[in-house]
Amino acid sequence: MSTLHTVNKSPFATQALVSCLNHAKAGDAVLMIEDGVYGGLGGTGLTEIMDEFGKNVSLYVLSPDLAARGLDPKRLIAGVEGVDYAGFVDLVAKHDRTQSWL
Amino acid sequence: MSTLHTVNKSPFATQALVSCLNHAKAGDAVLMIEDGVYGGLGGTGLTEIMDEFGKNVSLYVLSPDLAARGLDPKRLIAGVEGVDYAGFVDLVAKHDRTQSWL
Amino acid sequence: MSDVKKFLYLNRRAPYGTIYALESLEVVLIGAAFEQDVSLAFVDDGVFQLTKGQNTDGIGMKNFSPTFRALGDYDVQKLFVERESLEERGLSEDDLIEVVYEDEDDDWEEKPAIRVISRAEMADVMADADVVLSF
Amino acid sequence: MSDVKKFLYLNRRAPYGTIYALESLEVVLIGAAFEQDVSLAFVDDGVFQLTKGQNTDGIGMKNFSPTFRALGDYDVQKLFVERESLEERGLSEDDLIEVVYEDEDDDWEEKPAIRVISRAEMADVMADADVVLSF
Amino acid sequence: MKIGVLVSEGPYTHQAVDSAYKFVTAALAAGHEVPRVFFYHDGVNVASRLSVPPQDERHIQQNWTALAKEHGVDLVVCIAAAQRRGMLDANEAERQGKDANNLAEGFRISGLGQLIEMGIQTDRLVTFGD
Amino acid sequence: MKIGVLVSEGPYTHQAVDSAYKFVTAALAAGHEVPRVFFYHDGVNVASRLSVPPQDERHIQQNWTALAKEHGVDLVVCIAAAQRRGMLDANEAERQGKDANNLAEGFRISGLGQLIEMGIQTDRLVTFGD
Repeated sequence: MSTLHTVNKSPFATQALVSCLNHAKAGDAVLMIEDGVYGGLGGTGLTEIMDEFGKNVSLYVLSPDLAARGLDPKRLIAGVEGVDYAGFVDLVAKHDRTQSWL
Repeated sequence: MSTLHTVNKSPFATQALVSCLNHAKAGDAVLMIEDGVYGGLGGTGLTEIMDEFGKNVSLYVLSPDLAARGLDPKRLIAGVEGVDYAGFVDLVAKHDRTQSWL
Repeated sequence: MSDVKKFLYLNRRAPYGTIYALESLEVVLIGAAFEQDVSLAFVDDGVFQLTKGQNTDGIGMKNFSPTFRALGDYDVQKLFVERESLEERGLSEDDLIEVVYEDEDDDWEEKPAIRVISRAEMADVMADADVVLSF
Repeated sequence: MSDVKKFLYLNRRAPYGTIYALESLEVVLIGAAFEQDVSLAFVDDGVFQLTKGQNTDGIGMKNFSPTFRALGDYDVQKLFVERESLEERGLSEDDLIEVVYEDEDDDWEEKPAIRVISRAEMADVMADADVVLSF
Repeated sequence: MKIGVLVSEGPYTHQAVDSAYKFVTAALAAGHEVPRVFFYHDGVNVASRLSVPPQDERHIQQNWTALAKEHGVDLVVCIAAAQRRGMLDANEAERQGKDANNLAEGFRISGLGQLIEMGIQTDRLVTFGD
Repeated sequence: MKIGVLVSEGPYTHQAVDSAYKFVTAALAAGHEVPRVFFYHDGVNVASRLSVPPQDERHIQQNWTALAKEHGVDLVVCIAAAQRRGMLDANEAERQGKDANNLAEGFRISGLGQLIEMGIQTDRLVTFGD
């Protein structure tokens, strides 16, 4: 039993990503979409906390949203994986529930 | 020449209040309205930073918004003043420009 | 899977600044008729929805706080409030309204529906849900 | 007061997740015809509006990034970007698109319209405006 | 697998409804069923047939209407949220004494019970909002 | 003093338009002029005459219409934002080939130039948004 969490807000603008990570359990997945993809960026004040949570939780970004915002996947924190919409659907199917952090 | 800044978001949800305070100049006023009134609450992790900025900047909350949210004015950080909509209008007139931090 | 699903209503936003708190409550009231296992979670600014003494006369909006107190009559028995979210906002359980329900398994005794729990326990509540509706 | 006012367009939000960046740009383009003194400020997530290489093919939305590059043709000469906001997001000036204008006071030489300035300087820009439009 | 979708924000202003559209398209392409999409809060505004976006932008309402027609997805607009925001079908307009209506083909107005029912009858529920 | 007001969010969903209404009322009561309120982004949705809020809630559109009538405030809805979101007057509906319109009395549709003009002609400009 595990949860797919989705986050669609920039972590520089709102607390949604941090709150999500504080409630995610080992084995859960966090998919960053829309403005949420900025959460995957390396070299920011958030990188350390993301590295820490990444040990227990699988971290994903929605690649089309990353590309729209002009961010090269090379900028992503190590361990953050890009998926397309089909991959999003697979993550929804694979986990027992989806929880949106709006 | 001075500015009235308005903030309408909870400081626990978004970065708007902190960003506003980081750009306000001595002699400016910050009016917290709508969900922004939570920024006036004492006894939180934000109290220290508010105390610090309160030395140079006048801090206000919109009282009708505070009452709507069930917050007693006694809970406000020392130095934060309540105003009604008429007081809001006076602040707009008194300062040279109004800048909204949305 | 049994016929009854566990519905979790996740409330993370303050009241009045946006309509989400009010329209979430409308879903809960309608949903109560479906005889599912219903829980409400109040996390982050969502805890502000339950503060005592809300008075909206000055802003021209409807005060929907009393509707929370009526939830017990709709047999909604579980309002989970996160302790850390309260503390970060300088609040305690005393600042919250009372919501009670009558426990049919215990001679219809009135019991509090609001349960202040830790963040870790809140994570367990979330992980136990079949359907999470976020507002 | 002179006939010309200083208009400041304040952009604090990322592109695409919401429409504010696009609709702000629409105001700037219309406003350019009014011959006022126009400045654009990019603060907080607003700096993301100017990143190079935006490609919206995968999300079905229009890429409006090229419109920023056309601002120079509308005689919009001042796009102020806050250095601290860039740094907090792991970005540098190299990550931003180029916007140029032709300086009529300097033999129509092409000059960069984007100026990366400190937070303190940004506060000065804000305090110098007559009208601030926030998006 | 049966996947239900909740859309909580309006068209153009937030990306939510675009994300939902891409997601539903991908789910159908992967062989899943999407029996219903429920529009709540400002999401009800997606259903306006009066929308006239610029020629070079996507037409959000028409895309959903076409999707509903092609794949039989039930597009339900919450009646309470719709009334507040001025989204009416012909019946509702008559009942409320209004002289016009604006609901597009492929959408229907119904109650919040349809959202709960979707939660009960689907295997997954995904929310797109602000 | 002349005060201009920009409203950037729609009715009921965000408090912004309620705050703006209270502010304008207070400004007029204090003897200031509010020559114009400009509705942009989702703010254009305030102008729908099809809105039917619950009986025990404020009627946002009707309150603005009454304010405009009583105090001569010019309520301007941005045409570009309005077209995207399906807010049309009779002329626009005809021009766009739409079979209905929904703009309420007291509001008029015009261009973004009216926002800039408001900025130029007023002493203060106050924005209410999200």
